[in-house]
Amino acid sequence: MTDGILAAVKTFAIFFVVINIVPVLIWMERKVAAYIQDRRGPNRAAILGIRLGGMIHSLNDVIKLFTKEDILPPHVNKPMYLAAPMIAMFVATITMAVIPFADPMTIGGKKFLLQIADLDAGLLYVFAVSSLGIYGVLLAGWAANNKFALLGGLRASAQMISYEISLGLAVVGIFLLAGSLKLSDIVAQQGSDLWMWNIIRQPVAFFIFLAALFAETNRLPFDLPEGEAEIVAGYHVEYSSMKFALFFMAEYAHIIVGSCIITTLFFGGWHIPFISADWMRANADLLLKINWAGFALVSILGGGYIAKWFRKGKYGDLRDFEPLVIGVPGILTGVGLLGLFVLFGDQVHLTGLWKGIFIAGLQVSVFLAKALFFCFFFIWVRWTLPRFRYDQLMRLGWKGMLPLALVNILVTGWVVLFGGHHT
Amino acid sequence: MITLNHYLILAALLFCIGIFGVIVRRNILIILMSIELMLSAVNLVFIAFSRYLGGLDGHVWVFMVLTVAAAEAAVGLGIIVAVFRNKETVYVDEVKELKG
Amino acid sequence: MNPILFYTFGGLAVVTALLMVTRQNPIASALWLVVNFFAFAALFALLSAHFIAVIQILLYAGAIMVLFIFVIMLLNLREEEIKPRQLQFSGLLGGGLVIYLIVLLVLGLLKIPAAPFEASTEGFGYVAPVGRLLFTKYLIPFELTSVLLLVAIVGSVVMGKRKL
Amino acid sequence: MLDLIYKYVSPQTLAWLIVAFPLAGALLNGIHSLLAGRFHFKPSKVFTSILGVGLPFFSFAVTLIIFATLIGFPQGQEPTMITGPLFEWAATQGLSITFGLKLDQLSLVMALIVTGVGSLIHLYSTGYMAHDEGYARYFSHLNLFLTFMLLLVLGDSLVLLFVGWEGVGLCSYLLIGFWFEDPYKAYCGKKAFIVNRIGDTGFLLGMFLIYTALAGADLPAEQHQNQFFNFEVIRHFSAYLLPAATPICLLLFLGAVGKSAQIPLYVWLPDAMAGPTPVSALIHAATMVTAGVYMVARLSFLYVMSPFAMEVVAWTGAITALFAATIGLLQTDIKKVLAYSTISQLGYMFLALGVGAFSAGIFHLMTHAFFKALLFLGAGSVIHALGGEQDITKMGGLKERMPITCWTFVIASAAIAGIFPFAGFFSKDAILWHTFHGGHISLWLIAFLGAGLTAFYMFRLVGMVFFGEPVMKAAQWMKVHESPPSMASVLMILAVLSAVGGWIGIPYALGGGDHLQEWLAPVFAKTVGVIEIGSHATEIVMAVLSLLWALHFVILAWVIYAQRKEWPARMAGRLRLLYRLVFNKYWIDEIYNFLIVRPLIWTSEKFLWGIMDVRLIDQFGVHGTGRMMLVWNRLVTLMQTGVVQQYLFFFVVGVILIIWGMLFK
Repeated sequence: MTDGILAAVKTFAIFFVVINIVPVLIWMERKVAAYIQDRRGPNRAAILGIRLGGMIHSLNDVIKLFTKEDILPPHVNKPMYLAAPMIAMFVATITMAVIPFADPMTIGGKKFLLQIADLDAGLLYVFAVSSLGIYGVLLAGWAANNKFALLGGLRASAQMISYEISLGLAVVGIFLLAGSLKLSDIVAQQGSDLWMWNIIRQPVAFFIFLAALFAETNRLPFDLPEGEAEIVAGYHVEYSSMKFALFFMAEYAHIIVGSCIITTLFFGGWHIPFISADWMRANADLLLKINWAGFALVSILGGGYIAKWFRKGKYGDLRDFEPLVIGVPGILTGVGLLGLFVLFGDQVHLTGLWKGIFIAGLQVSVFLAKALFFCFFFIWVRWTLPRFRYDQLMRLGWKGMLPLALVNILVTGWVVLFGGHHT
Repeated sequence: MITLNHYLILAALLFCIGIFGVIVRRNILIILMSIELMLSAVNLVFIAFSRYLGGLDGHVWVFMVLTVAAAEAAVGLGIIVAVFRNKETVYVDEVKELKG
Repeated sequence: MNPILFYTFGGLAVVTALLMVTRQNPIASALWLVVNFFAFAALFALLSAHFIAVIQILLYAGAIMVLFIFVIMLLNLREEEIKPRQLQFSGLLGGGLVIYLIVLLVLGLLKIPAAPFEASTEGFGYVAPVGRLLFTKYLIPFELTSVLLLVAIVGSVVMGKRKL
Repeated sequence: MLDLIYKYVSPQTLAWLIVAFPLAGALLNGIHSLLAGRFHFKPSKVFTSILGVGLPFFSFAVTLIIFATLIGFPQGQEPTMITGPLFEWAATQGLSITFGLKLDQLSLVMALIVTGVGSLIHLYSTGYMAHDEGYARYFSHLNLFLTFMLLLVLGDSLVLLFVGWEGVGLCSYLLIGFWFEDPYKAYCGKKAFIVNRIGDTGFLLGMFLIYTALAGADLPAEQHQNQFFNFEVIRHFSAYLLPAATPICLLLFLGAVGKSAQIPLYVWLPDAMAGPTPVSALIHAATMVTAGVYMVARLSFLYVMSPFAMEVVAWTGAITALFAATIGLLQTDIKKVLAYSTISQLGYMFLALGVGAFSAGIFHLMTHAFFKALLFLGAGSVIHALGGEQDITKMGGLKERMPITCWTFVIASAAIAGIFPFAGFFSKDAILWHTFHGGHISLWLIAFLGAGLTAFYMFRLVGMVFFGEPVMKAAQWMKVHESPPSMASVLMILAVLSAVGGWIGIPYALGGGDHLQEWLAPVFAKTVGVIEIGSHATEIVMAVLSLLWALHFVILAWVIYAQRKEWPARMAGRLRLLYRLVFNKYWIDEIYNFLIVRPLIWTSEKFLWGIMDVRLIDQFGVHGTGRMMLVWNRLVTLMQTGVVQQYLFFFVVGVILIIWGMLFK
């Protein structure tokens, strides 16, 4: 029974994290796009003059989408029209179930996984679920009863079927090396040694996987299902308000999930390069101190940097005080932390549960940092590369990546067979 | 308590529903889907017996069945598309070219 | 072996199967079949066949059914029109026959003494043991399936081409 | 020398080479000939000659090596070499047939004759057939014949013997009908084949009888290993064949009668003269026709178990000897005379076998091979010289134009007539002596009379062909020429053999060592009346008597046909009826024609073809099957509606029935 509750808590926590990263990603997308295009990006929406660099815009969007009129066009196939966005969002988030965020904690002699389910066929589960992602798009396109939507849906399904093969074949090399489909095993096999990470050992697989993942998430340069210049907005052209929001969120959820998977498969998961989990456990106090002091220093310096922006009369209203509102509490926090560190730094000893939580927190942070970098990478690519033509897309998928993935499997197989990497 | 018999009866039910679909429906796609349903019902029997007997051979055979199902779907859909291209129909009672 | 889970998913499987064969709209049929396959996967998982459960979803729900829906969309099929009268009769006959078959089968299966499951061993149904079996005892059938797949690929390509 | 050879090859391999060489020749020449026909080029004569003649000579050389090896065996040790089975040829539950060779004294003597005389005739053929279209085909057939003949004599089982037996029959057919454009010659080939089949039926039945007798007897399996046709096995278990010995021997002898042209199946041999003359010499005089003799000698242990069968063999041989000799008296075709002479001589061999003098029979077989080959080749030389003329009444005085042919022919004739010291004297004398000594006085009388007639018709032939005045026109006379060296040399070699070939069998009575008899003795079963050595005086008297008897006929023939040419016509006029009877060969062919051939053809055409085949088989069998198919087809097509669902419907009905059966049985 406790297991059930624990699983529910974990599920909720992870879902919560994903849902909350989505607005951040949206903000990130806008900002990155703006800087790549040499402009400022969103900076109008504010709460009491606090704009948080435009992050309030995302909040605004959320409120807008929630409160918008929910239109149900008369010509649609109602049950499927309604089901499609739910499927999309559902599928996008459940992949997170098998992603290991940190080393298993041991609480009271009991193992506590920072992962909802450590499936034996975890990697297969990832593919099984990601292959279901097509349904949302396909149904949305079909149920809308609109030729642009249908074209978008067909394009999406063809594209996803095609790239799913490369996606799957790319990682065959990885589980040949790991000897397991369990994601925790794959992470453990990579370890904290940078040279054992799959990005080093399977670079070809990484690039294939990355490209296929772009196609799976329907992101540029593979966003043909929603190519607005050609088919208006593709499969979700008939959707509005929260139903559209679900598609929108699903896309970003996909990005997050994809980043997490890449991190897990190729970048050692929650491992910190050259610092093993055992070492971390042994030197938890030192790490805590470094973090403590570091965080305090960063807070002071960051707060000071932001507070320096304050200039009276810039806007002539509340917005003038924004740097102070953000910067001063930062400085104060930093000073407080530093003071605490000087006073009690020597006396702090992490033990038992606290130690576990600290280590896990550290690992989760590392994991999230890596994942967020890939989220950024997704956005970066989107605003850098142009869109493929449909035939180019298919040629790349079937004639380029698929054979390459097969060759990669072959070479990896040889290496495993003759290189003595048997597990 | 759930015994092997429960699973067998369930599989029999599902299999018969599949048969029903094949016999009654005119749409060849649905017939094909019903066949997939029948195959899955058989798989259920395999798995149930495998669990009952404690060996993994049933799993292997399910694996084979799945392969066959995939091949069948690919070829079957290819045929359907070809037939539709020529006859503009997917209803089996309108495709009787093999009549003796 | 949780009875609640079994009856839930078993019932779901039967209901969705029935819905699948009775829907007029082929897309609806296909979607109900997808749900049905999820129920199957759950039943497999109940029987500790996790690998097969995942494969069931990956292959059936993720690949085969997508193909079906894709084809239905490609052919732009709408709801099936009501059958001609004599076909209705034959459908009725077939339905009766199948119901009779079900009755017979259930009767027959009820006659068999109940066979309870034993506790499953650790690692039962994992990928590695199944894979090991595939590459040792069933190596030749396994390799032959590759031939089957090749034949299927060639066959579908040939049929898909308008002109060779 | 031998050691040097056996350093590199085993005796077994050598034994196989004996058969393999001619086979290679046959295949290569056959392919050569076929390719030539297919791609329209002229077959290379040089290639054909080198292969076709060289390979038989190699085979002969190998046989000689093995012969030398066996001769060198120490005393008391039986010089038998059985090569291990090359492969298992056929295997069933109760029967296993292996492909192996058996080289013992008997088969080796036969192999020497076959390869030796055969090689010489091959050589001769290069001259005789030089201008023929089917040169390559001819040598291919001839080599194939050698292969089968060697298989026949060397095979270690009855089945292998039968293979060779049929194989030589096939080659005989091919070579008799070699000039198949001529319908008569093709007919002759067919006749030989069919008559032989009658005998073969008996042979097969005999084999089956042996199998049933042995397989039904519950013998220890490790001793026979199901190889019921192996000679060793048959010999080892011959006691089990005792109850069936008489039918087996008679049936097998029927085969021998067919193959060796004895009464009543001799009719094919005279017609076999339609083939090229070297073929007649090789197949229809020296080798193939003696296969029956070889077979009976090989199975001597069986024959001695059935006195009745021995009687039959002896009487058949004796009557054939006399009967054929009388026909030979009046023939005018040079080859026909020799053909009947062959039949007659084969009769002598069977007589010898029948009275239990197996080695005497083989001895005569050997000498006969030498002089009869020589006679035929001489006749061939004459025919060659005269441009195809075969009628002896149109010849005469050829001594002048072709001396070598003439004198070698005379030597051969003397040999066959039994003139001392030529080969035939010893062998024929051995037969006569054994017949007499075995107490078969009436047989001896017949044989003695036949021997006289032999001398008569042979010298009639010599006289009419080579002596006296030439009857042909001068222009033609000038064209007659001696044969080319390739032919003449063969004639001379054979003449030497005919002259001295009998010396290895000089009996003790005449101061010889009877080497052949000694050499062959272990192979043969002992007959009931064992010949004692001791009454040398009687033997010498008999020999002198037969010599005088033969000489008397020689001189008679000489006088009549070389000096007084009008006498025969006068004699014919006086004994008109008898003359016509003998001249027309007792109308045997006509009788057969009337009694067997015509009824058979009538039955085939009217009944088997007209009623059985057309009415019954065609109507009910062939067309009936088709009609039945149509009827069924109509019924079955009713079920094929093309609606898959109906099929499944019926399928479900079937399943329901099965479950019903399982539930409520």
